[in-house]
Amino acid sequence: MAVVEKSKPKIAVWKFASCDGCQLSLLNCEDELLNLLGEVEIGYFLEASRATVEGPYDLSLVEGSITTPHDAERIHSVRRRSRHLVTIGACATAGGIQALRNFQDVEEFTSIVYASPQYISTLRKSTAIADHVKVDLELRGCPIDKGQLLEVIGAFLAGRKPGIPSHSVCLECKRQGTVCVMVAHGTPCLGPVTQAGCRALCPSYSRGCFGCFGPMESPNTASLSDRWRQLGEGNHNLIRAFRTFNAYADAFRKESEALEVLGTRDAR
Amino acid sequence: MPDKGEGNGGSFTVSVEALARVEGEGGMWVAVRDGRVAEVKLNIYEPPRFFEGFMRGRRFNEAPDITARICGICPVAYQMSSCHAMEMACGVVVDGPLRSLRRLLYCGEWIESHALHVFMLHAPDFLGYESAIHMAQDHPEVVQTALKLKKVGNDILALLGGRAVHPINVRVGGFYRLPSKRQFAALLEPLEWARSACLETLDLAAGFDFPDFEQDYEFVALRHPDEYPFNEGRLVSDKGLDIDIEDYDAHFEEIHVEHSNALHARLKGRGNYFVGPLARYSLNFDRLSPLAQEAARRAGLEPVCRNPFKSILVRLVELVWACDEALRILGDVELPTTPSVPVEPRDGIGHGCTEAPRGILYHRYRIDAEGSILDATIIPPTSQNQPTIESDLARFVEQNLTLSHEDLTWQCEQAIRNYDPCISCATHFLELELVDADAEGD
Amino acid sequence: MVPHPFRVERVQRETADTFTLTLEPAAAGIEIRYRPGQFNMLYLFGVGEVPISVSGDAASPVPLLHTVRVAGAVTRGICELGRGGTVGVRGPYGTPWPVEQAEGSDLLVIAGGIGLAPLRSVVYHLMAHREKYGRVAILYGTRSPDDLLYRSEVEQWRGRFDLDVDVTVDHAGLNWHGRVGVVTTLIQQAQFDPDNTVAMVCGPEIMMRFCVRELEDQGVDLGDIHISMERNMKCAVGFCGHCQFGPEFICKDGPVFSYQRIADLLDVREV
Amino acid sequence: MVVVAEGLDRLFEALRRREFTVVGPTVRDGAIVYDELESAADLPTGWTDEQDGGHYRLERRDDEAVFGYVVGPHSWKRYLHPPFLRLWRAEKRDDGFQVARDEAPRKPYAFLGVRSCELHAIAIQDRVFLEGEHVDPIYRERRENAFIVAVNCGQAGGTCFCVSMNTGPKASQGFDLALTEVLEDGRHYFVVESGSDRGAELLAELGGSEATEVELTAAEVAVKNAVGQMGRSLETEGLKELLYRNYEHPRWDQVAERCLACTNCTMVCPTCFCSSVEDVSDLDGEGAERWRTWDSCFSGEFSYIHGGNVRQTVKSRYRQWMTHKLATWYDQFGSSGCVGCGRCITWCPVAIDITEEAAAIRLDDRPSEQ
Ligand SMILES: Cc1cc2nc3c(=O)[nH]c(=O)nc-3n(C[C@H](O)[C@H](O)[C@H](O)COP(=O)(O)OP(=O)(O)OC[C@H]3O[C@@H](n4cnc5c(N)ncnc54)[C@H](O)[C@@H]3O)c2cc1C
Ligand code: SF4
Ligand code: SF4
Ligand code: SF4
Repeated sequence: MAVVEKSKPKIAVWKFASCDGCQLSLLNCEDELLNLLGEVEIGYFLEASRATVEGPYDLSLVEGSITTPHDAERIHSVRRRSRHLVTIGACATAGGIQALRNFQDVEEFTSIVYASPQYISTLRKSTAIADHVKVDLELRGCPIDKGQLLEVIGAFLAGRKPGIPSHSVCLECKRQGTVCVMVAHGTPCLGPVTQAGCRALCPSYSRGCFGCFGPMESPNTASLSDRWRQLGEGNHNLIRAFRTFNAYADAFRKESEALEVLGTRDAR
Repeated sequence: MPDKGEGNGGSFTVSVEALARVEGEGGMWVAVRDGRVAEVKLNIYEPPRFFEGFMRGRRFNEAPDITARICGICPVAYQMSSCHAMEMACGVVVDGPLRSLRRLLYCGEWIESHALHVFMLHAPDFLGYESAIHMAQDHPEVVQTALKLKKVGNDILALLGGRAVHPINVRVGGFYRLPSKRQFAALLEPLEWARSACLETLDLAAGFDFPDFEQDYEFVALRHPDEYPFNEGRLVSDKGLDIDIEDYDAHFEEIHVEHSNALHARLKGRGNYFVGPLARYSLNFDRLSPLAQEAARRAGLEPVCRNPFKSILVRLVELVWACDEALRILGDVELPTTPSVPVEPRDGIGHGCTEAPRGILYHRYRIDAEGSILDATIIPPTSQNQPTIESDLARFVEQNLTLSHEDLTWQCEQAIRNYDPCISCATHFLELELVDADAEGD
Repeated sequence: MVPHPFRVERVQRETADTFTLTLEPAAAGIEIRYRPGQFNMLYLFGVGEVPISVSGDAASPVPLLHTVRVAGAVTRGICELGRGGTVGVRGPYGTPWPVEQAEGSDLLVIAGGIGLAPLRSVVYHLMAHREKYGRVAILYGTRSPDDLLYRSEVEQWRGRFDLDVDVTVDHAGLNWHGRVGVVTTLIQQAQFDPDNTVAMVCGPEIMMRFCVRELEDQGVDLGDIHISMERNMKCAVGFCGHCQFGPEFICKDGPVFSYQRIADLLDVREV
Repeated sequence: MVVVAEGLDRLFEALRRREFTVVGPTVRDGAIVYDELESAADLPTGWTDEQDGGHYRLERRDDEAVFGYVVGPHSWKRYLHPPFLRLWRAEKRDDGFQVARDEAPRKPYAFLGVRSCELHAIAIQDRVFLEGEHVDPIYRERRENAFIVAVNCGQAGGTCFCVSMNTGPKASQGFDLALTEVLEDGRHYFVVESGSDRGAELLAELGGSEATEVELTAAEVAVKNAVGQMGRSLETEGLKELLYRNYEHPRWDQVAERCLACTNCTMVCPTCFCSSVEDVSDLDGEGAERWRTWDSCFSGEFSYIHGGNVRQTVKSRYRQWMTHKLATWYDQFGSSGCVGCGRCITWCPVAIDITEEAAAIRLDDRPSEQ
């Protein structure tokens, strides 16, 4: 058999509206970064390099949400140049915290526009990448977990299916032996409806999960809302809980809208 | 040489569409006409994210988590400024060991952020590489040190904050849970290594070629009676400013310019000013630990440094100091008995100003008795430096018209990177123009 | 429970997405003796492990034959290995087809699509012991002519006077001159004595359900109908729990079950 | 034998001398959990727990009872069938790959404070991992070497129903030592019984005295009290058949409206044994590992086969779980899969109660049409 020098897969990292934290997670893989650079070629990663290599790219990691007409165009060109496209983080998979604007009444928002001249053009809504182009895999989290990022890249290199589970935070929480903050402390927690991936971080710091990995595969948000109410949380607290970093993820959005319909009676 | 004017009389532009090795998205554009710089734009097209807008109506204790998302590079700075502001609004002071642990957390962020910038974003400019990735081929050991150093910072963040990016363990009033003594002790050895690695690197970096570029900036930073500033102090400058942070508004203003999605900040009636490591260092040299002072001198730095290209040295001095400070805190911290102090909301206004790695980060909130945020103002360091960056560019280009276009472009980029600008931070503000709904979608 | 490395000696393309691999143990002393209908766990280095039935002749366990259809990452990787590649193998697992109990009876071997793979061992067995069985019919259906497995081999079987071989496709192409229709129609035409027949059925669950209904209509006892089930499987030895089907573990109580044993469960959705 | 409270220190010493890693109850994060212990001082002396559906609170007792609580969120399966386990690592070779098992020798465990229901749970997992055609070597190694110090329950919790399941509150077998704690008339002592030769040998080192009639009676009374305090009960008569004929009962839809499919009940259950394997690879492709992790029938991926999940609805997942515990388990392993410890009730965030669900179906028995 002829030995063919396999060329290294080209990786690109793209940024849309975001905080840079998810792409920083790649640079935060301190122990693995040099190994990784031995296996892949960084084709485009502006945060790290001024050199760029022409596409097409084998794997594009896309951070950030679409908020401007220009970006709505740009994402198509990124898609065209990418064999595989993986979105990284809550902004790219659900519109991010900036999707809170999506709930604002347009009139209301325009009314707080300053008197100074406007030079910004922005879309009414902050939307997920998948609302614009086909996405091969969504990596959740605000920010993503670097272990999961490495798993995705490693699986891509090995040609396997990445082990990115879609079950709840609870499963990870219990595997680790963390004491349930909701049952044992009465602390409201979104863990049961939130997708795992963070190693159940917040409960391990005695804090309720606030849902930064977005909804799990079969989120029963209504049942959890009932439970929070029993713990003394008013509807408006619940609405805020579902409206943070994944406010526009389907299940969370629907729950917050349903709660809004219920009214914002406060049990506090 | 291509499209470059012949000598002084030429007209040309230097532009970079997308700046690399900075956080966020921006470009630059310098127009030279007849040998004079006619126009400079630091074009920040990073889309705005309207944080101040949707902070309204949120609860006061959500501010640390939400504002952290303005920036993935310096989330702790946002968490600290917002916590301090909220605590001031609620009339609570977090003191003693909890305060020390906050400083420790901040050390972690400084170490991580400075290590990233010094080694991976800035050093390649001095050594002539496109990136740390390219540099790694010839100098793997430098990149290894960089990564190891970054990791020391991130380990502090991960232990005390839960994770490096957007820590989850910071709350108004303190922390959610405290690590154990044993876990803290595990940080000692790596920090000692980090401190000596920074010292060595400083000696090395002192030998870099620095353009001759001393500028007469107005430096603005916090100043504390006995500490190198992190969380607290008065706002001072070398041109006579000396105010309480509550008076920020009376002295500073933000304006909106056409070419940028970020606001520009100015000192009222005086204009541009400079925040960040150079300012902090030059205004607080006497507050550095003896080891850091000594290291600065050895690297040939005076107690005041006005050459922004030397900010790489100043960052290294701050790295030495941050390791020193972290070790000091770990050496004598008594674990607090509770991870936080209770904070009850009340009707009020709070200000917070802390030293992010890139300079002062100011937050102001008005909250009601229920703890709802009525309004929020957040002024990050990069907005404050933007006018200064532009004036640096103008002067730098004027001084270097003889360089090849390619070199000039690269050095202009470097002049911007001197500031370690964080563009994501700079574009968070309130104004919003909605384009026609029909233009939405694809 | 650790996979043994086996070398790929040959890859035979069966259809566009299905391949038969011939595997030899990489080290001496490893031999996997199995019975028709059992399966192995095939491991692709660094990618994953999947259950695959043995499709060879149980009487000569070396080399080992597996027919694999590309479904996802692991099966694709295995099919792409090529000659000289390595797969990990552990097994055999599961229950076999009841070829011994069926001696003396008529035999219906009914396969749909890839379902012929685990039944090919049965065909080998009964060809070797043809005298022990009554009438034997092999009924095979696929979606299209392109999906037929082991084409030339099936032709050979067809050529034997002691086997009734009947093939049908759901959708015929231009070059297809055989039967068109679902496999159940073949049952109606097959020759067998309902009171003394053992049926072995393998294919998609829905196809098996229809076949069973037809066989029942023809008077075959439910206890004489055997089917092979598929469920998610991680360990293949009853530890991981994934393959539970009511009280049954598909990996150790199955995959081959007498229909009677699981009939009730098959009627319930999402067991 | 009767051993005074200080005898616990000697118990630790004796176990330490035999090179055991002692695992037992301790207070952490507002609950009594199992962890490696240094000394008797780590035990939850003076603490108790208050339990109900979806509710657990650690409370101070007004005495110094060491084992005056019920069971917490942890169970011994954490040690016998750990939540994360590397099964092996393989390295690429020219001629394929080579697999190496992890065979690091480890110190055996001594489990201190094992309740009767938990002994039954361990026996149930023994049937899964040791008594079938295949034996799990990892479980066997941990299990066979473990030294078990049982504790008889002197009080029952709000979600306990071991009496219904015939699994407690008194330990009858499967232990090396069994203690009954007595606090009475200003005295604090343990009545200790040995259940094995090595137990008897160790007991001799604890410096106890022969138990008097009075002491034995006091211990008996303590356990009897627990019998009367069961917070829950479950009618087991014909339960298996009941569930088998009610696969299509509307109650499953009702419980699915509340169930979060969060997996907590399966994680805390001392008999639930399901696991997944994860194959991981090094970035450079030279090495690969297989890990085994706890998994749950409540997750969608659990039942994935090409083309979709077999159990799409939460209804089918809850039904799978409960039917497994209370019905199919009998056919698989010859006993109930539930020991009545009540953990799944306490730790269900929305307080779904297996006893209540079973009772509801019994009350409205609706055999599905065949
Ligand atoms: C007893 C038995 C015998 C089988 N015999 C054969 C055979 O002879 N030839 C053949 O081509 N296929 C056979 N299959 C099906 C084969 O196991 C699946 O196609 C394969 O697992 C798909 O894996 P994948 O990673 O390529 O695909 P993906 O769809 O990416 O699957 C991901 C994972 O899901 C699980 N999974 C998916 N589909 C199945 C399935 N049908 N059964 C069990 N687990 C699944 C596996 O764990 C797999 O790794 C058999 C299945 C069973 C249970
Ligand atoms: S526990 Fe929840 S909020 Fe906390 S890090 Fe994990 S997913 Fe995010
Ligand atoms: S099913 Fe519930 S009560 Fe029964 S053993 Fe499991 S956790 Fe305990
Ligand atoms: S029964 Fe309770 S603990 Fe179990 S999955 Fe449903 S909600 Fe979670």
